[in-house]
Amino acid sequence: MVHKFDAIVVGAGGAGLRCALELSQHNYSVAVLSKLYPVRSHTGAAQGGVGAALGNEEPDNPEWHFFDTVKGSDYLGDQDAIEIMCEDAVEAILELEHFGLPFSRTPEGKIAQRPFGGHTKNFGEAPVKRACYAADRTGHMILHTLFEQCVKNEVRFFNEFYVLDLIMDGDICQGVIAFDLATGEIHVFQAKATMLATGGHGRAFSVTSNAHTYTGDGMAICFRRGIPMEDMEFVQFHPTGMRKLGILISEAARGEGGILRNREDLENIGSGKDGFMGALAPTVKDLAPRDVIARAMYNEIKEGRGIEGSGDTGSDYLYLDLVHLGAEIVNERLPDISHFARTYLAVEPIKEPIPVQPTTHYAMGGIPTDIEGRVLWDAKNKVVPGLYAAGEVACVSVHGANRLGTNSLLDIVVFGRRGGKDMVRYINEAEFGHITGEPDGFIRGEIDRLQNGGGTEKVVDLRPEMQNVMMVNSGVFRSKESLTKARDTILELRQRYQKIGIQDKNAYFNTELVEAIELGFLLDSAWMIAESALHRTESRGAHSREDFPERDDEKWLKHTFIHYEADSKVKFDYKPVTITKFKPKPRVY
Amino acid sequence: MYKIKEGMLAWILHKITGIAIVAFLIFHIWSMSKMSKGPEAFNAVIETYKTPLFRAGEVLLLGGVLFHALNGMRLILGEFTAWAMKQHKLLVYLTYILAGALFLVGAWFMWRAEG
Amino acid sequence: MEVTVEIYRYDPDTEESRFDTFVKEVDPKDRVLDVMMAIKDEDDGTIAFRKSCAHGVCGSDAMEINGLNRLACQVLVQDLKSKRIRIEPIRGMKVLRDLIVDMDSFFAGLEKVKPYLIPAEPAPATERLQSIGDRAIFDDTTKCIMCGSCTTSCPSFRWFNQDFVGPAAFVKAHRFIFDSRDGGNEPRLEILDDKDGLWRCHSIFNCTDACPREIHITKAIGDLKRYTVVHR
Amino acid sequence: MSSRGSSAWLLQRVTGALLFITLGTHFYLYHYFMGPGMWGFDSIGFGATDLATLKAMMESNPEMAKYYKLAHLFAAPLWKVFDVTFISLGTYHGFYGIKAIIDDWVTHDGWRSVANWVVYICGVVLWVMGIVAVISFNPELF
Repeated sequence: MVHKFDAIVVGAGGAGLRCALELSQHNYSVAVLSKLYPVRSHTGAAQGGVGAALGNEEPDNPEWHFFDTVKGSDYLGDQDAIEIMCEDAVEAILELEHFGLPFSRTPEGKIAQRPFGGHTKNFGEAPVKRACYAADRTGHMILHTLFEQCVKNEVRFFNEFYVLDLIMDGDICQGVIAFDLATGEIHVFQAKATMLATGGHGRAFSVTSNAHTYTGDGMAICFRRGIPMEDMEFVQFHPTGMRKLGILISEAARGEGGILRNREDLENIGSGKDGFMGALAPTVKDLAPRDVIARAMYNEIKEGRGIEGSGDTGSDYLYLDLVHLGAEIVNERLPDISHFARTYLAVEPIKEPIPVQPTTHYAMGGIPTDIEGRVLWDAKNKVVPGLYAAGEVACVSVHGANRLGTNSLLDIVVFGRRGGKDMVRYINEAEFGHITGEPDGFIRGEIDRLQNGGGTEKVVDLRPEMQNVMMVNSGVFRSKESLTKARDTILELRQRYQKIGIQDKNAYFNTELVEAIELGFLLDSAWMIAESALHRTESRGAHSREDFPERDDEKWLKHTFIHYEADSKVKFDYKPVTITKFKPKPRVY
Repeated sequence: MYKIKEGMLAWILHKITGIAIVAFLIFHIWSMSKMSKGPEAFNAVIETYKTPLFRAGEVLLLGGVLFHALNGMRLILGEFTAWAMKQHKLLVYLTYILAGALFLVGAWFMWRAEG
Repeated sequence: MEVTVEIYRYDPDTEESRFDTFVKEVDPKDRVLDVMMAIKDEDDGTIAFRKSCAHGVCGSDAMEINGLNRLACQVLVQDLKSKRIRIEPIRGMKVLRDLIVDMDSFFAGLEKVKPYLIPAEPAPATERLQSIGDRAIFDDTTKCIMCGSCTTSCPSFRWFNQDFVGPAAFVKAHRFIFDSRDGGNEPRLEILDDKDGLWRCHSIFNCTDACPREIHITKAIGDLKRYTVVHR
Repeated sequence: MSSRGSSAWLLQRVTGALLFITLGTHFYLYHYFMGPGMWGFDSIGFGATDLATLKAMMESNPEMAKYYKLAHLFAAPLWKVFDVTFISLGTYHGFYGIKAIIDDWVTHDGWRSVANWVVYICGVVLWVMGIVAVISFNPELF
């Protein structure tokens, strides 16, 4: 089946819906394709808040936000993009409020704000209340509010349509190929402009806060089509995942005063006294950026100060202590995470500390775009006409080497909106192209191979192997040795993937087939992560090389672009970091 | 089969007792209109009211009416106060207990009264 | 511990349904979703069900577990207090395959109540002000994740009539009607006061019990009933 | 207030609450008073006659004792008003309840309206029967 729309949005999370909303305000036909129902998107799992220097609770300033984000990014973020994001932030948040988002309120009735990791006043002086929140369901409320507005504007949704490929006419994107999960049919969607907002690749790792559906689809689709990926080595590990499960305990828990405790600190539980972060980051303590805390936690565990004292970073853990906050704050401002702790760990956070360990959380890298969301062919800013990307799948780059908490939700609303605006401009000028040949031929072949190729390898064997090798060897700490092992294992798994076979032959809701396709995308993402991490011989932000522990601005103050060359072969090129106001400095908190 | 929890069982009983009461209401008004036609008609109807089967039915009806009335009050309370909504399980059990207790007293009284 | 898992199967090609039984060794702290994934991985890859976030915030995996609507990712095996786990699709909506039901009709139903802010006044230059108290009135109903557990647990919907607007849509309506910033109640009350609207709620509390977000849905519906009586 | 569903819902609650009181009174009168009890409402002059006359009549003709009691109540204007109210509340609440059940069970629009009309007509007929019985009862025994 062939469909024709002026614009197509792939993915119905915050970035996709914000973009669709922008497009729907004009007289163009828009379709949103998602492999889920929109409200199932992972934006809904974001908890703590969305950053904007509204200054509702105390004086704040977009320039301070700009500085914090640059510093948080370990100076790898492009400062022109960051400045735009921090300045657009105020308007974007007020707009969300106007759309009906039920923010928590200050006593004066304004949008309430809370402190968050890495956000400070006056260029690093002390923590500042910048995260606008709706209890600990900020992402949920953003997702639902945007969906509601799309419903109001009668946006056309194709739910459970899994986009598997781009339609390229030479250098120009002409739309996408999608697989209808309900019927197993392949659909061709022709469009003048296509927005990819498909999210990250957290499921390439074994412990993750990400949804099962977070499988790096958009990145792999582009990579296979010759579009490079930017800064793939930077994967954020969130300090406080629930032990073993990886389910996120929002940074808001520490924003409200939660403290991390090790084994030597057990008698201080409930006292509100500083924990080990007090000594490591004297100004911001437990509100240091995520990379800093995740590394500190790994070190605590490695040195035997984990709660079990085993030194094993895989199974040992630390405590997040909320006891001193009291029942009122825990129940009213952190209701969801308290509920998680009770349900999954049988821990009552008002009385006991919560066992936590770092969990794979966010992809800083992704499809390279400019500040209008246009996808780039190379490090020299050559645009892919008709193709846009926003949100976690994209790399603008505003997060650089490490994303600050609350900036992901900000990223999706700011750049979803900007992308939408530029798409409107582009649609106005562009004509529909010609689709020649069989644009869906490749995908039909792939699906046929998976379903009827008689392969003997199983998804269930390959997937955990990939996830474990990535977690152990391409996790919080990395080295040449570990990354080589990760890369080689992934390449081997990619070979085995060619021989995969599935049991389910049914056309309707063939979830086994979907999982096999997702695994293929994940393997590509994992490959790019391992190769890029191996390539970058320095430590910066979330990328910590034990063999290169220092940041190396001389050699590495630049973005890496990884290109697909051939099976098991990639090549790199580099793009300089845009530096406007803040010259790189050592990063201390 | 969906599990029948407190509120649902109370709802089913409310409907059954409601139907039973309406059935009796129809009979009752019909017989009453006959009774009012004079002493002979009255005594003829009274005879049927005195049969053991009818009297057993009447006692059962008392149970139905008590439950329906008290459960109805619970529902009204629930629809008008947040407190009753939050305590609905407790109130369902209270309804059973109160209806049961009143039924025992009333049934004894009725049986004795018209013996 | 060893559990016996019975999973509902429906084949859209043959239109036949059955239960498949699996005996699995599980950890009591496993989520039912974990058990189902293990069965899919190890025993039968053809079982179809939806899943995404796996911690109760996306609403993909609502199903009937041992006779009650639950999210499979939110129920631990030990919570069931039973060695027999029976898993069925949520009822009242068309089953498309195995545990997957048609959610399109569910979402279309929600749209009836105009589930979006209809501003009472044009937007000011800054945010609209709303007191902490006004915000608290509808806090509970903002938690809805549209999983469908409530509506499909309600006898008025699943037994009788799928035209019934249903608890999920009432929750959405409540979230906007009691939002001090909203001014679009006329069209919503039209639907709520319809023959298939509020009045077919009989305070059965199945929805409240089924809600994975612990929204007090029956109370919200009570609020709407009183509001509708006063404002119509 | 329109007559869609909201007023009917409210009326069902109001009649329900009033029935709680009127049915209690009815039970007391027609089961306690008609049975062994003599003392209560009549002693403050709500019956058709005074208690002494009633007692004398009952003793003179034991066969007719119950009928006299009934007449004592039924013929009194106050209890006529009460019974008319009670019958109206009861038939409305009861038959509206049946209609609510039909609205749940009968999904076909045509059948639903047929069933509702049957219920409506039955309700009105029964209500008229009851009212006529109460109003027309005038035996002049006393």
